[in-house]
Amino acid sequence: MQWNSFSDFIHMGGYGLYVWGSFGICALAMIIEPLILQSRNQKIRRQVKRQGGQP
Amino acid sequence: MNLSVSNLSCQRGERLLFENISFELNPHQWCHVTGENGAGKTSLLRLCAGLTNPLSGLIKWGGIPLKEDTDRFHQDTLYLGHANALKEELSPLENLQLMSQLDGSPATEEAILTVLDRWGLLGREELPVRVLSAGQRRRVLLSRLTLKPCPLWILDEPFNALDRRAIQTLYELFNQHLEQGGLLLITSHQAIEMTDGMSVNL
Amino acid sequence: MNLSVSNLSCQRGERLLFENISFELNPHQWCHVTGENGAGKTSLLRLCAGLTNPLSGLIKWGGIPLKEDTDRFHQDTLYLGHANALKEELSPLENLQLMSQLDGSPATEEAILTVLDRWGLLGREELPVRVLSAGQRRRVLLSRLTLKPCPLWILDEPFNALDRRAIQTLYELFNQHLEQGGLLLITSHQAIEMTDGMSVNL
Amino acid sequence: MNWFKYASPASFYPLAGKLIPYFAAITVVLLAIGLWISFFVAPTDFQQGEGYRIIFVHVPASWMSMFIYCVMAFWSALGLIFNTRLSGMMTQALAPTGALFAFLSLVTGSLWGKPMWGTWWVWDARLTSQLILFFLYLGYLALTSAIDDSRRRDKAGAILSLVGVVNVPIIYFSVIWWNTLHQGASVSMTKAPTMAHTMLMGMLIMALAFWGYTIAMGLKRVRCIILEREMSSEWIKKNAVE
Amino acid sequence: MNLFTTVFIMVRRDLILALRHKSELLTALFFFVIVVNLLPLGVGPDPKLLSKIAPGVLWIGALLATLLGLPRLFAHDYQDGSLEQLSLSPHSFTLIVLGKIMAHWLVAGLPVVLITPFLGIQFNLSGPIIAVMMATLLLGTPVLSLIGSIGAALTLGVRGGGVLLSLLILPLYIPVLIFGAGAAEAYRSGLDMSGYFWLLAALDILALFFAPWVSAVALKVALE
Amino acid sequence: MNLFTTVFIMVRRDLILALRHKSELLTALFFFVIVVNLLPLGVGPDPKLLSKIAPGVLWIGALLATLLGLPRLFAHDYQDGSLEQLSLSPHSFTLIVLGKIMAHWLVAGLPVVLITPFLGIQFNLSGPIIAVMMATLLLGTPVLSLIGSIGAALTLGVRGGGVLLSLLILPLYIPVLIFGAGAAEAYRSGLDMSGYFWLLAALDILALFFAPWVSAVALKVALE
Ligand code: HEM
Ligand SMILES: Nc1ncnc2c1ncn2[C@@H]1O[C@H](COP(=O)(O)OP(=O)(O)OP(=O)(O)O)[C@@H](O)[C@H]1O
Ligand SMILES: Nc1ncnc2c1ncn2[C@@H]1O[C@H](COP(=O)(O)OP(=O)(O)OP(=O)(O)O)[C@@H](O)[C@H]1O
Ligand SMILES: [Mg+2]
Ligand SMILES: [Mg+2]
Repeated sequence: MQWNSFSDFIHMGGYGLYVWGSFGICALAMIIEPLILQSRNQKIRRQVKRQGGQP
Repeated sequence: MNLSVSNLSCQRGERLLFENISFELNPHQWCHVTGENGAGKTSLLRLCAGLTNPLSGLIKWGGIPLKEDTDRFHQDTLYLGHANALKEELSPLENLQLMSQLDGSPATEEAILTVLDRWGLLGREELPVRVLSAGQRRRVLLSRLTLKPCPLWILDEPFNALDRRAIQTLYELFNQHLEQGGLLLITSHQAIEMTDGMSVNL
Repeated sequence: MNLSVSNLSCQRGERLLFENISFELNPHQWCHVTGENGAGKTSLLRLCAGLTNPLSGLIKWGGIPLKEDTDRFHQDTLYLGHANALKEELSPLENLQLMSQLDGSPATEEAILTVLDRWGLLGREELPVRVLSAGQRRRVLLSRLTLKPCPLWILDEPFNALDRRAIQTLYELFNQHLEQGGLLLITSHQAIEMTDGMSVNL
Repeated sequence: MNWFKYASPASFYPLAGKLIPYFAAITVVLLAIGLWISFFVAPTDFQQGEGYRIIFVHVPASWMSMFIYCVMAFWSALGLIFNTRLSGMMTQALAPTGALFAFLSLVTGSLWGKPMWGTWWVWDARLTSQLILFFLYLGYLALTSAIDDSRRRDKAGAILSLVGVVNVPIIYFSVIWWNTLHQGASVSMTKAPTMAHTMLMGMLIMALAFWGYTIAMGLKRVRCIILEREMSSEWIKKNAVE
Repeated sequence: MNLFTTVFIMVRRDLILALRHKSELLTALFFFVIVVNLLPLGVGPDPKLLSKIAPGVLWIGALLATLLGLPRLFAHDYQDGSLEQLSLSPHSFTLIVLGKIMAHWLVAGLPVVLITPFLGIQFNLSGPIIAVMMATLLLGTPVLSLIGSIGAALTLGVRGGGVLLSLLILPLYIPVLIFGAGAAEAYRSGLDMSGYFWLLAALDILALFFAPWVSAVALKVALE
Repeated sequence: MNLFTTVFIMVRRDLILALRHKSELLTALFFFVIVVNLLPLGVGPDPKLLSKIAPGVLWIGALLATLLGLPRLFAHDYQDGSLEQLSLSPHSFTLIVLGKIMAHWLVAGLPVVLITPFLGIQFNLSGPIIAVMMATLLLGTPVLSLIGSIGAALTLGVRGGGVLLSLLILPLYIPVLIFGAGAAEAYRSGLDMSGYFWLLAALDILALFFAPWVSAVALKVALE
């Protein structure tokens, strides 16, 4: 374990912005993509129900 | 308001298509322009719609030469030609919405749906025009007859590609329009099953 | 050689246009495909011309399924659709010259001029197609009927935009073609004034 | 086992539905382990300090972006040869995720480059070819989204991705030659000198996590596509939307 | 008819048409991006060289991206007969044309302005120069669309129109290019660059007043 | 049907169409000339700089000139129904497509090769480099037309086709650009450049065998 404190962890030896930026954007992408897919799925399901009568 | 055409001549390229055509069209009247293929019917209609300029002669709408009050004339006429003027990527509904706005008489969605229903296009109102059949496109175009209220209709072969039922619908519209004091200038190679028309032969 | 269609179904987008259509067309026979606008006539003709693939069913020409001997089938058929397939910038003469070469039966200039004469286009053979009238373009297209000798004609609304005289010429060609053992598959919203045809209603 | 049975959307749809939770679970577990290694096990690099930790997302994302393109080409070939409908849907289901990884590779790479090289971007061979790969993805996405007839979309997409995959190696090598000839770039990518064991481990685990993620997303998206396309067919009306 | 209504209806109509497939908006942009990115592949990766020629290249890219969409500006409407119908509409035809031009700029010009920072970074341009580039592009691209519309109208329905159009229009674009790239150059040399901005603004106003009207006249001729 | 007859008939047909208005042939050329000439206006008149970047810029110009004509390659025939008729012709469709591609190269690619010496002189390139440029362009431009035809076929009838086409095709053009511009650069640095020629020739052969066939398949899909 190389971190003495939490702020050390955030600071990342001066590279905080870049490291957290990278991990952050990856995390963001990997959260948003499933959400978009989920809403697409729900939309299409509603459509199927509407036109198919009973699900 | 009447349309009067006097001594009209038209030249395309080197060819003189017709000379000294004169006629007058009054409210409640319709006129059938006849002639062989290439006689100049389309050319005459485009002249009357103000799209091209004649070699000589004068066209007046309500007594005023066309070029002198184009705004009112455009308000008062509807010209439908050989081309459908539909956007292939838009649905019939969207096409008619945009067109009615540009025609200066925005129509509500219900109004348009009612018209589309009359033309048997309900259920197709959301499809892109690109996938419609030749006759269905023509029907979309003809829907404009109902959506733009105006006295003078100039129609170039409106029956093309239409089936029996659509032609019937069109006749109903014609009769209604004439009764209400409209004028109708039309070309068609098929006989027109209406009475009391005048005819101009090129 | 005969054209046999068995259990043909066609789907466009989400819509099933027709199901289990079967018919057989033999030499000297003609068949009128009828139906409302959007019934699927054009779609059926395109299937029979080998332009699209059916959802299910089989089309055979001379007993052989279309896809198995496309070369011979293309040699044996002429399909004329809604579109004119003319190059706007070329003259009727040039258009027909190029087309006859691509059809595999190059025609001489005289041969083409004779045909154009028959269609009343003499004097227009050097104009670019762009300036021709709607009916004249259609006439140029129909000239191919005489220039490509082949047994199966598939014609989608050939009467569109034609005047009386041109329609008469077309009937003459039809009769001649059928007498010589040809086959004719045709759609038209106008009644066809020939006897002994079969008809397929969609 | 009859593989062709699953080539039909109707039988693949429920199978995909069953598989998704497993892959999702695997992804979450591996991500947790991978992140733990990246931040708490892997030591500080003596040259790059803590900045190098970007490698744990950058490299897996780069790998995935290249790999997914190959998988897409594989499905495309399958689709063109056997004429199965599922193949086209699989290709289209994978493409957005592939594009996303290509994008992430570019962004994390630039975020790495700024502290290391002092610039967001250099015209290095690897960076350039990655950018081109991203363009290829965009081309695929643009083409498929512009065609709305599904049969045509499948075939056009398949042709494009195969043409692309033939070109990817050509592009890759041409870019390398281009870059070595000119010798213009002042910096070249510093290969991590001796890749420490733990670092490799962390990268591999993160890569596996991305794998799981890709499969889960692919399956999820393919289910959406199947539903959209077969909306009016009988089997969907009967049982798909419980 | 109200002035703004007409323009608004047309802008809306053309945007709807352009956005029918979202890819269309993005592709105009990506053409710009790709063309600009081709340059290093052609001339080599030397960063000094690249950052020197970057402003000029960005401007040429913007020129070409605008140009690429121009043939479509009126051609589709002409072919399917819509343009004829537009000319028969009771709305002023000049305003209709203006609406079409504005829609073209929104689809082809504006995205180019907005993406510039990213390309600037690729070419190692400094922040202030990027800002100057964006400002000049924002002022200059409307002129490109406006002048371009005249060319598009003149070549309508003429065979080979697309290429002929480039031939007519590119020479007219040269002043915009010179002022636009000149501003960035002036900034780099520490010279005063406000002159360039005024010139671009003057071109904007001039083009806004005349281009739609000239285009409308040319279109009426094409329709005869 | 005979292989050469088919190709010959198609090449002849498309050339007749292209030459109907002589301007069309000239404009493709002039687009190239103008784009290349815009560069000095954008990046400034420094002759050293210009002659350094000239080969790359000439190549990019050639790329764009080829690209400009591509949307028209099949689009006109598609719209007026001719393409449908061509696919129904008893001639081999792949050969018909090959004929169209060759005609495109004759109109768009060949003139670019032939005008290169004049542009080279403008940029102060030496005789031998100009010769190298011409040789690589002669080898490379057919590849551009061939690969481009695939893109043209795929985007046929698709909305926004023209720009979409650029997006699909420009990345695929990159190897040609690199080898082509690379050869001139190698010559200048005194390196061996035969490798580049072989690579271009290999691309030529590869594309000649596959591109017409792939395009024909894509066209059949588009026609369905
Ligand atoms: C936009 C910028 C960048 C892109 C597109 C990019 C792309 C890639 C790709 C595609 C790989 C995988 C290659 C392979 O495994 O063969 C990779 C690996 C790697 N990248 Fe980057 N990179 C970028 C920036 C950087 C920067 C700035 C650094 C470090 C200073 C870096 C360091 C590495 C390292 C160390 C590897 C692993 C090498 C290996 O596994 O052999 N990259 N990058
Ligand atoms: N993607 C699609 N989704 C739904 N319906 C479609 C789709 N594509 C085509 N159609 C429908 O298929 C039919 C095509 O018919 P086709 O062109 O064969 O008609 P037709 O009988 O020739 O009509 P006409 O007499 O008007 O020429 C139309 O009704 C059209 O609405
Ligand atoms: N530049 C030109 N040179 C010579 N003749 C021309 C030129 N432009 C047009 N024409 C002729 O003018 C006529 C145009 O006729 P128009 O389109 O008005 O005919 P139409 O009566 O509508 O025919 P259709 O019934 O076929 O629609 C055609 O005969 C055409 O050949
Ligand atoms: Mg007419
Ligand atoms: Mg039909």
